[in-house]
Amino acid sequence: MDERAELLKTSGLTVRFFQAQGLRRTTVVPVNQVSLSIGAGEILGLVGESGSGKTTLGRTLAGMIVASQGRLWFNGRDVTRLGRRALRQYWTEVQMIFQDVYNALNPVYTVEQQLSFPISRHAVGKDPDQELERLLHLTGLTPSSLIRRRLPHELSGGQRQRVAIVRALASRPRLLVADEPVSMLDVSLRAEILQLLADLRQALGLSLVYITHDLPSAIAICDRIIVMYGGRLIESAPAGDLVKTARHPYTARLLLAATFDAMSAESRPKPDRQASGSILQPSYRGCPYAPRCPAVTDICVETVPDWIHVDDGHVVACHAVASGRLGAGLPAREKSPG
Amino acid sequence: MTDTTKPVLTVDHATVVYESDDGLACAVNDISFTVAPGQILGIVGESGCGKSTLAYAIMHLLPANAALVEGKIQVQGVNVYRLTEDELRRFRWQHVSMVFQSALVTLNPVLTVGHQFREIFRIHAPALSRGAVGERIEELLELVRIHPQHLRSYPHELSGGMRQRIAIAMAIALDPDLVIMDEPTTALDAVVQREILEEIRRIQAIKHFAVVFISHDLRLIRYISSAVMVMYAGRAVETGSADRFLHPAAHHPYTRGLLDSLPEWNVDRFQMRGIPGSPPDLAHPISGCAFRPRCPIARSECSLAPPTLRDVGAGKIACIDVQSLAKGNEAHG
Amino acid sequence: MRYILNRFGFLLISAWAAVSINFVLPRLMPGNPALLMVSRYAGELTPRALHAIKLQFGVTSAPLLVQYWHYLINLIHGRLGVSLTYYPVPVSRVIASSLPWTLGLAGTATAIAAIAGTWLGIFAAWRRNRWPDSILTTGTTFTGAIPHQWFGLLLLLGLGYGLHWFPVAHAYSTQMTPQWTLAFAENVVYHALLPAITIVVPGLGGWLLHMRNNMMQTIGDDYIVFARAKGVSPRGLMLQHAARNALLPSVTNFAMAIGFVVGGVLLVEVVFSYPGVGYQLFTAVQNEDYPLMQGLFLIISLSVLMVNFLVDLLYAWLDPRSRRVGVD
Amino acid sequence: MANVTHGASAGPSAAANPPMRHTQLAWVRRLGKNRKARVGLGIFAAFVLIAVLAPAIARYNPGSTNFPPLAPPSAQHWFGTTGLGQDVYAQFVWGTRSSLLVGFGASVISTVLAVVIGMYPAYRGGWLDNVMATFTNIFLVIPGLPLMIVAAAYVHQSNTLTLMLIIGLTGWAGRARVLRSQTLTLAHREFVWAARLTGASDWRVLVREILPNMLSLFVASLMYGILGAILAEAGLEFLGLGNLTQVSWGSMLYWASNGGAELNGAWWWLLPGGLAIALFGTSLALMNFALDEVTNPRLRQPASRSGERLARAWQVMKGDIGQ
Repeated sequence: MDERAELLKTSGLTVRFFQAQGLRRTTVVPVNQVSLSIGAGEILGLVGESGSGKTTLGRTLAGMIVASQGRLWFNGRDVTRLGRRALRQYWTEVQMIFQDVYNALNPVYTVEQQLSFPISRHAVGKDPDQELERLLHLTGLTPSSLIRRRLPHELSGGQRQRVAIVRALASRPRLLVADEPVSMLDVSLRAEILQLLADLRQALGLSLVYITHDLPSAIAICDRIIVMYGGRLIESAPAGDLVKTARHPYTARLLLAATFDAMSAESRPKPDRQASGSILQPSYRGCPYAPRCPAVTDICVETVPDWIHVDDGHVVACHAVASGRLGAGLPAREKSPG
Repeated sequence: MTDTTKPVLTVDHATVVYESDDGLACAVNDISFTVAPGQILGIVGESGCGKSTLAYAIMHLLPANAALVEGKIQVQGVNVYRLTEDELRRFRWQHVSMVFQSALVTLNPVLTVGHQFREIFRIHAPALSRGAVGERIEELLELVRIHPQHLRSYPHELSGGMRQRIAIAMAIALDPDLVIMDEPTTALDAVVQREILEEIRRIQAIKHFAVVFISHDLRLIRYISSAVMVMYAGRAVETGSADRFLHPAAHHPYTRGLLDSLPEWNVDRFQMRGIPGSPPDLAHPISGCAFRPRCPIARSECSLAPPTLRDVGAGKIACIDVQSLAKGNEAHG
Repeated sequence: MRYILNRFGFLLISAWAAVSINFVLPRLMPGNPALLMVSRYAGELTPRALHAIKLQFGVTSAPLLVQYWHYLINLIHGRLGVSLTYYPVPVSRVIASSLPWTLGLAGTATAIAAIAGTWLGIFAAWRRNRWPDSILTTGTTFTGAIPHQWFGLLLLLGLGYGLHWFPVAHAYSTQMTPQWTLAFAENVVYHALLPAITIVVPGLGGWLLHMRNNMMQTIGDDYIVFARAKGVSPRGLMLQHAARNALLPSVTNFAMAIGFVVGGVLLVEVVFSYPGVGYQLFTAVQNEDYPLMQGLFLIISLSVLMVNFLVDLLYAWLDPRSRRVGVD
Repeated sequence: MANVTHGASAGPSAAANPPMRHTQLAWVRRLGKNRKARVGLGIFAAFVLIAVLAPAIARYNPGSTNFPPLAPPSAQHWFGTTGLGQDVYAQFVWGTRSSLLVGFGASVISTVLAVVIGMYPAYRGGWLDNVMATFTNIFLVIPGLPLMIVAAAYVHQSNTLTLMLIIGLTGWAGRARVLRSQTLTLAHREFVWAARLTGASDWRVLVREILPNMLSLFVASLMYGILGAILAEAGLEFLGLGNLTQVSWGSMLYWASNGGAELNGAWWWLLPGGLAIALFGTSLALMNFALDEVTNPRLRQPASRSGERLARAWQVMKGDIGQ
């Protein structure tokens, strides 16, 4: 579709955590063999439920977590095994927007104090005050003279997130990783923050990774969407295509849940009868969705499915699709909401 | 047994204030409504609009820094604020129970699920034998499709969806007339959220209890409810049947904004819009209509007095300009 | 299992640390006090005993590592040297005769303080911000700051020498001989009462305030509201639902509390001439009996480490959640 | 550094020293209204005043043995005299000075250690944190007073400085653990990560982002340090391991006990030293308690409803906003 220059690329990225629970100690793999790339100026959606590893993946991309395995290239440079100093340089090139807007700002500083350091540090050769003013206006934080003096607890959730966005923009990043940036905000405020992020791409030529469990919002603002389940990527497609021709049973399920359409019996997943987490263990060998997949067969629990190219820029990892048991165009849409 | 004509829940001019470091705030302001037996009433609004406070007020479970200062709340004709502490303990759960936002924080982390389940019967049906209680619990778990083996589990060993199913089973353990559900699916993922909603609908169809379903998400509300109340800054700004929110109708500007905020299917994309401005600050109320700073059709008269609910077709709207809202909508077709 | 091994590993490491501190301290101090001691006892001790002490305190030309090695070997065989005060009784024998007294006194008094304090803490939280709570919290804020030795002396002055209600020293009457009879047991308990009160009263406050604040923290949790909605009685809420959760931080607090307890017990033993390890430590300090002092320090430390190890296991058993997460 | 130049209200000086200016440190203001804090601070200030003014208010030389021994309190000797004929009041006043000195000194030493060993490694994480956490836990479980006793016994006659060092160097572990766990929770807060991602150095993040958010804990740590140090000093003095040539609350108890004050019923000799420790300790504990109360809203929740009061307040408010 579009030929963007590649900004970030990973290959076989894997993160392992250990977990000591009670008297047992277990290892989990929240990010498992992830290979993806992000183009310059692209908005990539990373969609999955909690526990799918999307947050861990996002933080690994931002350099906050060091991968246990695999490679991560940013702008052609391998950043997987950077030293502390070089890592700090990388941090300023990639910025995070966090989900928890109540912890996103230091509670003891005013907006201006929060922002003065990153701005004066990165606005080389510019008047930091003008730069601050410019960014406040860019993110719709007006009247800026009033906002500057506010403490975080005097701001609304939406305003806090905007301040966090200004702080991220201050270091002039190439890539913004937004981890559920609106899920703690009211429905009525979400659209504007998302729109702001989308607009910033246009205005500043940023790349954006939008991490969410809310598929519709990802479809609304992303160029391309990657669906994640159990630490693995399972489907990747241009946002428009995904809606029409979702192939993976889990993606189809996500779409159904989002549209409030009636559910057919065959696409209904098995309820989660066991505590989640077993699919995250290193000993698990099969497709992560197999325990809940309505189209599960023997092979699904034995081997991880390979990527299948189904369309232009659309790939899926599913045994059922590979064997032709699941066709395209699933599910049939009956009515549109709203 | 249950009188099908008398309402299960009557909320009559209820006003709840609470005290915080910022001062006094009125979280529920002069709200009245009734819920008929077997009816599902959805209450929708942004965070801080007072919808959860209202739920806690109905349960007579307000925290110590909050109180119902005006009005009356009756469940099955009984004023819950006239009961003694002891009577109230027996009345709650027997007649009105509640499902909270997240079962992870409402189930005691150091007691097993079974222990917390049996406790209900130990308190409300002490005469029931241990075996009979066990059977009853298994029946309930069957209903929410949880294997009885999980009675031995601790809450943290179960997934979010399972915990919420268990919370629902606990809520209907004594066959209450009314179940308050305060954002019961908000903490869950889209897929699980959808499953739980269907579960609630299915069980409600079997058991016929009335539900007050609270959410910030109008999509859920109109999916599950038969009637809807929209709250803003502690007040009801619109009420009506769920149909009104699915099909073109006259709406309060705030409701209109909420409807517009839902991701909307358009050609091959979802589209989203929002309501500009910030949610109201209950500790620093403004005069007149609380929505006017964000309202596209606000006029100077809006600051005079808060508008009251007035009839508009099948619903009620609290807006100074009800007539033109109704007309405007007719013009829209 | 892994957790037990982990805690056991920590027990070993900390025991090794205590042992090493014991080795390093006399060699670290300026002016070599051990040398002074050796010269002072030169006439009184046999040359062999003197040589052993020289070895023990590093007054030799042997390399430090060799000294350390010999020190460890001696420890493993339970050879802690010979007490100078009770010469020629070995240190291990002195400890063996005094340790039971301390364990008995400190164990009972601590258990009473912990249990009573915790219960009072629950009670204060239940009646929070009313007069019983105010009295308990302000009262124990004061008692918690009382130095043990002072309180012991006051009790002695008033109830011992003044009113003659209680014996003023020792663990049992000097005219009795230790034996397994009821009369002797009574006598022991009678002698232990004042020391025990002296340990319990200042210790109570810490447990009470800690439990009270934990309870208050817990009472705000959602599951308490949920349990209340279910119809759990106020009493059940406090005891079944809140107290159990609030108890967990109290258990972890034990590691910090026990240091205070041990310090208090030592001072109380000195005040009441109670023949436990604390009193022996005091005697050793006064007589500059370094071998005894070191042996006592080691045994006190190891006992505390052991208790902490057991408390850790108790915690893991009490809290089904206790978990840690990290990058592998 | 920040170099923001505009407007009168927010010049560079304000940016350099921000926290105290703003309402987020509301706990400082709420502390002023808290009764426990006021009482605690009052007692505390009184003791500090006594320590500072000791030469002016002591009336007699504390070491002078020129007075009749074991005299009960009188107009000449407010607190009576010791078995050696010293003025107990003079001893109390001068003892306050040296006890507070040891308390503050040792607390500063141990708090610095607690911060360095507890906070920095926790923020850095990795092997350094593992090693330091284990080190802290070891020090935590090795009983403090016996360790101090052994150390002090080797030192022989301690002076004030060695006493401070012995107490300070052995008494940091508990607070290091508390500071560590708080640092751990803060270090993974979003705003701390955000600051790191903007390129702030480790020390900048620690000092500017984390420390201001645990100021109350830091103050509490300092106060616990003082209380612990004074009790430890009293313990060591009581065992004859302190600096017995200098009068302090602890040495007063030592001499009272050695001189048989309890035997002779000389309560006036016994009372002041211990009571001073208990009162001073209470003042610290009260301030700490108040600090807990104002920083943790859950400790302020009342047991009973305040329905009627709220109803009255509501009527007033309704009148105000004209509804």
